[in-house]
Amino acid sequence: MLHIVNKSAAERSSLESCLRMATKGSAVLLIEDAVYAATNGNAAAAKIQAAAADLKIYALGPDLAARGMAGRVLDGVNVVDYGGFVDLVAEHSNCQSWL
Amino acid sequence: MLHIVNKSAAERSSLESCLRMATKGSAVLLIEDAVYAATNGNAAAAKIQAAAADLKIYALGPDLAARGMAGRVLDGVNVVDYGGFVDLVAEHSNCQSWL
Amino acid sequence: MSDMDEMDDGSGVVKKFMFLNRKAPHGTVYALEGLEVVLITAAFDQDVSMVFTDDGVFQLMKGIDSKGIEVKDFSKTYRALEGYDIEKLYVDQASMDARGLTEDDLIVDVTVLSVDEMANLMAEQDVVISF
Amino acid sequence: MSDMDEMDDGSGVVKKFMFLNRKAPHGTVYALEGLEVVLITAAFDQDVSMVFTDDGVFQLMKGIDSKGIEVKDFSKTYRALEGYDIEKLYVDQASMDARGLTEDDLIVDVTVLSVDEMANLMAEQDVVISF
Amino acid sequence: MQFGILVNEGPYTHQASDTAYLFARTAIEKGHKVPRVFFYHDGVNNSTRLATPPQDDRNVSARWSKLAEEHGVDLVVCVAAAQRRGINDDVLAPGFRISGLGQLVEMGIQYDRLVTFGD
Amino acid sequence: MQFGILVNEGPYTHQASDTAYLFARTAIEKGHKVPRVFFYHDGVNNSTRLATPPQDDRNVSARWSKLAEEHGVDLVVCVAAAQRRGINDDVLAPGFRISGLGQLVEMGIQYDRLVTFGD
Repeated sequence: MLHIVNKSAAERSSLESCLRMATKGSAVLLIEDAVYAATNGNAAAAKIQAAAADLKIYALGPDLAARGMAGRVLDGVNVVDYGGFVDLVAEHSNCQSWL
Repeated sequence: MLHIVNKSAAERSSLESCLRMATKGSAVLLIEDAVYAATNGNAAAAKIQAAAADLKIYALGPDLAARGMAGRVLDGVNVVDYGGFVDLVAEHSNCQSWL
Repeated sequence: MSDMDEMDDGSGVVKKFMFLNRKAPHGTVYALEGLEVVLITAAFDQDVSMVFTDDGVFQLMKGIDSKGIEVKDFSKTYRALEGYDIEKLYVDQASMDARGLTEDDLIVDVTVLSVDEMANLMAEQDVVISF
Repeated sequence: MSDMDEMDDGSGVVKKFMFLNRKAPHGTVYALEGLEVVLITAAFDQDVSMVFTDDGVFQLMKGIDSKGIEVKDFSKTYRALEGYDIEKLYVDQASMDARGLTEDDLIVDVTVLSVDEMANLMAEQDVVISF
Repeated sequence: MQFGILVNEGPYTHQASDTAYLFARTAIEKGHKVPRVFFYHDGVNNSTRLATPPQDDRNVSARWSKLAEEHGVDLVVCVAAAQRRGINDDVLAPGFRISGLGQLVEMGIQYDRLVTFGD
Repeated sequence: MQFGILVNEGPYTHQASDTAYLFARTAIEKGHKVPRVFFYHDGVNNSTRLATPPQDDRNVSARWSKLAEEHGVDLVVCVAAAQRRGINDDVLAPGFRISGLGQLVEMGIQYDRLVTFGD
């Protein structure tokens, strides 16, 4: 299953809700303001790195760049473009957007 | 100063941001989904009760009733109606909505 | 809602639809407009589950009185779901606990699930729509 | 923006306006539309402070490249604020720390304030508008 | 006392416009003045006369119009925000007018309080 | 593969509609099909032809219309949500049509994936 999160973990609890319900081996894609959680020095970084042990974590590159964050991505987070986003949806049998 | 918070503390960080910046003696009014924080058993109740030592905490009664929460209000929280909301704005020299 | 009784897309396919309700009522319209989608989906004879988690559990509170905010109370609609053959209602135990709620506080009978049970239920769905 | 140079409501009153920026750029429009209000307020010769706290500090990041999301990059507008006599720019130390940011990461010169300093600054304003 | 009100969200999706309306109506009932309400961001969507909500629901723009008519409240819609979102003079409900952000700043300068409602 | 897309937010205030558009366009470029996009909640506000955003900004409804024209994407606006928010046939941009929620459910039944974009 693919989980999609689009809000900053500093502003909303949706990342936390997502990580609580994502089963081992599933994928989490961070888009829009959610990409901040996948950057060095962010308060949510430890949460993401702990989650990366059991989940595949992705972040949308164009959203990172639009926020000046392209050079700060955490180790273990896979950066994808919109094509990669489409591939992730296609590769997983279902998806959930944590709005 | 009057601080107004309108989002659930379980969903957003705005209550926390507000409490961090509210100076001693100022007032905090919880409206809309923010009223849940002022109810018994809610995870944010301890935060509200701790804050009530230094701040005056208010909750909008019609919003509590609309959520089935009228009978669950924490001790130390003052319930006001829309008239009381208007009075609070009038009584304080300025206000800030933590959107 | 008799116009919904016989909807059919002609394919005969039955998929598992989960509606994940995570928002409190009244602060936003998602709870109300979400109910509209659930009712229509059931009219298509799909396998519908409604899940309430995070602040979504507040949608099912007893004793809602929305006259003071001059907005319609739609909470009784949850009681009518059974009449549309929507019988799979689940709430998240942890979300109930974090809000000091028990099943007695809710307007309908529900099945309470652990996080692991919720997660597994979600993973086996064909379509998940979240409000 | 020369049409804004001579705005005047006729009263001669100068009030303290604080614009409190709490939202990240691009995910929502508040940062962009908030800038429009700040510029107009300065044109009325009011005493304007801009404060960046919580995710609002991200508005001032260097190196923003929004071509990939096909949205306008407005971050250079912050550099132009000085030209409109908007010189009181404050950021919240704790918000910077929680995001691993230092002043070197920001596109403009700012004054870094502690929580207590921010709180006192806010309390002395006539008008606070938050985006 | 004179209150200025800023509404940053549209009708129905968020409670903000409802709360702002009830605040304004109550303030007027208590003898205060609400000379102007300013609609910014998605708040401009409150101003359309084309909305036809279900009969058992409130009509958000119509009750703003009624407040304007009965109490002389000036309902101002931000022109820049309106243009982005498809609100123009052809679709405005009674009592609304489109103008610039200076009208918002004036509320802050001239009135005793400015209260914001939004998401 | 066939993707259905659900857009729950209006243009400009939230990035959701932009992300949905870029996702849809990219999916089509990669050879997938996007037979229909459904606009619900404030998402119905994407469908107005009256928006005139600044020239240096994107025109959200116009580029949805272009996608519909070039690739046959069916842009469906929820009738109940549209009525609440003042969207009707008179203001629809090219390629959009107003219909019921059944069109959303059909996407879930008939397509391989349903992806939601919102606030």
